Amino acid sequence: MLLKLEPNPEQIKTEKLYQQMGLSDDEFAMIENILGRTPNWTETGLFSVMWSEHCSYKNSKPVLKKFPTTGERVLQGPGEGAGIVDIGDQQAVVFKIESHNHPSAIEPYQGAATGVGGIIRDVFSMGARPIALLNSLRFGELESPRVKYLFKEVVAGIAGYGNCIGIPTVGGEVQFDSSYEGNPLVNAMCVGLIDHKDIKKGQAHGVGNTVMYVGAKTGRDGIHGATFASEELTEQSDKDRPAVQVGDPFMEKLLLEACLELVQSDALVGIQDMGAAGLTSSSAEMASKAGMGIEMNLDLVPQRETGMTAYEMMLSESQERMLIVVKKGREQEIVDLFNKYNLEAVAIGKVTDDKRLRLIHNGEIVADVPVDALAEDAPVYHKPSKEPAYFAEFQGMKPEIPQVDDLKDTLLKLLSQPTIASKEWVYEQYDYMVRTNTVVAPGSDASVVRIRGTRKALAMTTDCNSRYVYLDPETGGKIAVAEAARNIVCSGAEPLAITDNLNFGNPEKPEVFWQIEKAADGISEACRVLDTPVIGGNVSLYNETSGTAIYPTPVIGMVGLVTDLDHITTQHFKQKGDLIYLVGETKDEFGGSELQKLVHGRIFGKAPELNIQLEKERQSQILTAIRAGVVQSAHDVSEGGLGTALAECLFTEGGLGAEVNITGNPVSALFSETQSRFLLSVKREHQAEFESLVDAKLIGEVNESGTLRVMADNQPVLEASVEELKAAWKGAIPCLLKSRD
Amino acid sequence: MKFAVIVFPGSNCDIDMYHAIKDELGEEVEYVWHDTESLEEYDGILLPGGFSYGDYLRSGAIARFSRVMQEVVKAANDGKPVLGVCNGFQILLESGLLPGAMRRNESLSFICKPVQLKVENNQTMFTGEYELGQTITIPVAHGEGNYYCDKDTLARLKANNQIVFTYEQNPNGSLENIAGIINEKGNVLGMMPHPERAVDELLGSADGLKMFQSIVKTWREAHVVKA
Amino acid sequence: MYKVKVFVTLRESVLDPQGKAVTNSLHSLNYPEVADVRIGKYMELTIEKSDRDIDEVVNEICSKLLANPVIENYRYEVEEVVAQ
Amino acid sequence: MYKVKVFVTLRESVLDPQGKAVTNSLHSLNYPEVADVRIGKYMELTIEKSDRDIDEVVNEICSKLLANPVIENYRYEVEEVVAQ
Ligand SMILES: Nc1ncnc2c1ncn2[C@@H]1O[C@H](COP(=O)(O)OP(=O)(O)O)[C@@H](O)[C@H]1O
Ligand SMILES: [Mg+2]
Repeated sequence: MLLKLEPNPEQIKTEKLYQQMGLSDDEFAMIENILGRTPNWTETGLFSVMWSEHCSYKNSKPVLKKFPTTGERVLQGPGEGAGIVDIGDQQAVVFKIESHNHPSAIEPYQGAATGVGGIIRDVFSMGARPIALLNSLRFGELESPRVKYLFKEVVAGIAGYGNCIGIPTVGGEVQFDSSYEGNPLVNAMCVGLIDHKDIKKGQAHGVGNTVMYVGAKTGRDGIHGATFASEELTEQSDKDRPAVQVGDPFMEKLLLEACLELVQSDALVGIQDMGAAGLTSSSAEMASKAGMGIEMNLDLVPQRETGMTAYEMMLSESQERMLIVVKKGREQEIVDLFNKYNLEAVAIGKVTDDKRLRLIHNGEIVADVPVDALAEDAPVYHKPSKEPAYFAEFQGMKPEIPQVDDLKDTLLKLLSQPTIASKEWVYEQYDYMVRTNTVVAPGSDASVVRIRGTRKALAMTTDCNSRYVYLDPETGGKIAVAEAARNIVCSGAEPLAITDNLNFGNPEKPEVFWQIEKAADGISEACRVLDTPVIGGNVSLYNETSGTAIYPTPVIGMVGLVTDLDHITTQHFKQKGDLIYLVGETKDEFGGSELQKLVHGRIFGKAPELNIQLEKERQSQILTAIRAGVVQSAHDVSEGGLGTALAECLFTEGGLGAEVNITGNPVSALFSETQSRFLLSVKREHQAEFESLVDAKLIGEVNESGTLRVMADNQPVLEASVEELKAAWKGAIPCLLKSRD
Repeated sequence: MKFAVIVFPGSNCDIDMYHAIKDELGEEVEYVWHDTESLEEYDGILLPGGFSYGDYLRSGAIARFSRVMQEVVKAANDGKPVLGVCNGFQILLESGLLPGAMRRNESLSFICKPVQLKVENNQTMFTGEYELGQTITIPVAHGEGNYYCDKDTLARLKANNQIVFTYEQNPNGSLENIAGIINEKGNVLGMMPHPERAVDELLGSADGLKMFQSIVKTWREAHVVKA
Repeated sequence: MYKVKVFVTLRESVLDPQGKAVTNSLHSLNYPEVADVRIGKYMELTIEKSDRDIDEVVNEICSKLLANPVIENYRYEVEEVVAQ
Repeated sequence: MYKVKVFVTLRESVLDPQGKAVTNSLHSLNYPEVADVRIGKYMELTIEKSDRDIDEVVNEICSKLLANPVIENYRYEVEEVVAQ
């Protein structure tokens, strides 16, 4: 068969072909220096993917260093497939978030689906049983046919993968803003459960141990820019063009069950998923982390297509594959185990002690490079950072209260903003109940999944208001963490830790890098004070459309522990006669608010302030009250202010209504987005005990009027039937999707 | 009474079915792999939901050829209760144990939510504990639950009182709001909604428990007489 | 070796939700001339020569697995190809 | 009036999980001679005559809606029919 023509080292160097793979002149010189010679095509490919931002964090490392990553409960921080936190009884929770923004912009269904598949593998590669999925999505305004298409397909892709594999998708968030028009964000988070004894690492220990390939065959999927570059050189035909990765959730379900069985075997030494940069990153990282080398014979790699080159095999991002290291001599057991699930397991190499990654193809050594150089020694860049002009301008603005003529009409409009509106259209497409542990389904603050056989449960959420982050990255970063924690606490759980997904624009722009740094500062401070270390995360940069960056969007995924099922609390009012309390005073804060956007069509000014110490005090008071059994419902006040929060508490069965009193400017009272506020309801008989535990202001009472009535100075200022509020809130997204393009 | 939960590659509600029987109903239950060659030792056969073989081609199309399906047919012929839920129902249709076929939901989207069902026939071994015409809350979670059959089949289903559950509000476009049907002999029931997800108030509803209790009651009565 | 093309279509009497949805969106994309769309499956099979008759094999495969006779019809085309 | 048949197939190097599952199933049903199955879509469109060129219309429809050019190819056949 005809071998494909690959450029030789000389050509790569003189024609600077490495640039098309994303390596700079300096980086290429470093590689030559490391190797003591010019790399060949395959080797250049290995370095290009391992030194990419995605794998090496070369631009973001200095920022990630800021994060607090340790804590009493942290069993595994950043550095493995996913982080792990102790939850007592020899059990632990494993979780991580990951982005698939760019693949989803190109092919939204498959991009989103494979994003879900990838994050699930990260979790079960630790030995954990995945128990829940969440996601955080951003799209342009829900107006153009393209945005509607992206939105529909992304949701369908997430549903398609998660439903088929049988892991409930229990929560997430979706926001719409024109800054995401051409560059949607698709972040997926997976939460798993593990017994301490089953924790596995991606490490290739033990000279002579066998490296095995398990799962789907390798094809030419997802070999990106690099292959496009080689196209002109080799005149590959259309059918060899790099292909979009297509997910096979059925295959992954089998792989998941087989790997969880494998974890119980003492023949297993190490396991890692083949995610980005597939075979290259999994082998180099496993060897490097263990201080070892790996030698692989690529002829043995299961291949889906004919005539694949070493370069293609090493860079392929075919899905549903894992690399494992097993004790020498025990290979057959592993093959049998995988065969039981109709899966392939093939020995393709061995662990060596020379700390090199050596690849053999067609009887020849096609690559021989130090593993640490690939996995550890990527250059680290301290990008220049510069405060953008807009920031000083926004900071200098006087607070203003947007002009509102009709409070009721404004509330109805706010409830039908797609960012606030009901996300039922989305989550009804997700099987959020499979495995019958979902106690709080999507639609309340955090979702709650019980742990069978115990009284414990896990609360989980993803959050980020990127408008605040844009106006003020440091404050916005803090708010993102605080808001996630509010959601966790309102559901009756104690926040444990976070995973973060840093979605930003091009870091080469000093103004964007400044946003990254400041947001990281804010996140770090909030995590320190709230005692929620960062146990892992993901960075996605270069999110831009025609030169304009998205709003900086550091998505926070947080997990909390419910120590007793009786503590589980939802946001909805429960019964007539319960007292309604507001925690926290309200200021005139409209910078980045929904009302500002609604009235002005854009956002400006200062982000709301956040006192993180105060936040912590309030959260712990509320959690104490919930655990004491004196809270009927708890909801944080966020986008759209108190008015929106009240309406959301009423969107439940039973014809409930409420009457509340407000003071001060009604527009601020109802729609300001001042932070650290909570809306609680309490049974009358618990009034005294509740008031002794929480600094809160009694503002009204739940009734059965089916109406929300807001009073100021004994005069009704807003009166609306819950039915009409609910119709606006529920109907908004389906209506926008149906409206003629 | 001893139940078998059949596990196909890609089943994913097997565990829910198992726990419903073991923890909530309190009966004996085992997982049975798709290549099993005998179901002799089981008194009731449960085909759970999920995505057998990824639901590729058509849901249930590949699973119906599993080795164990020959045994399921045998169990059905022997008069044992056979319950197929969601993907289990689709497999029963593909295998011909129940008439009709499934199309994609009218919305073309997967739909997951609690729905209200009307009990149309409480004279079966699966529904004896319900009142006739009772409304019960049971979740659905499917992408292909849009039931279809031809006119003659529909007439027969009606004539024999084989339509056991209907939707109060049709979520998927199903013919005549059909949510669950039974075979002529009365021992093979297929339904799209998931009774095994409705066995615990903590998760929203326990209305599905009566279905399993009905099966056990009928079985006990038969066996007390025999014994 | 044979290349077999199989066409699986919904029976006339069966309502096609997908086809209906596509027709509607074509209308809203301003193609009023599209009166109807029916969506089926198109499969390409590569079958090695064996001692079984190719038509027999294809008919069996189609009626057993590839099409569901309750709602679908099938037809196919066989082309013999010479392996290179 | 035209009857248009549209064939949508996955591009060659794109993974076809369905085809793979069907191939495996046919092997276990004892059809070892089936070497490969690729599954695509087959659509039958009824299109009224309009002043737009039929090929133009069909190509637009296919590339906009019926096929996803990132992972799929399409081809079609047009047949003119005389309405009865
Ligand atoms: N924003 C972040 N915050 C903290 N840790 C991070 C962040 N981004 C990445 N990490 C950590 O760096 C490690 C490598 O990340 P990544 O390359 O995304 O993992 P994978 O190889 O599973 O794709 C992971 O342990 C991850 O948790
Ligand atoms: Mg990964």
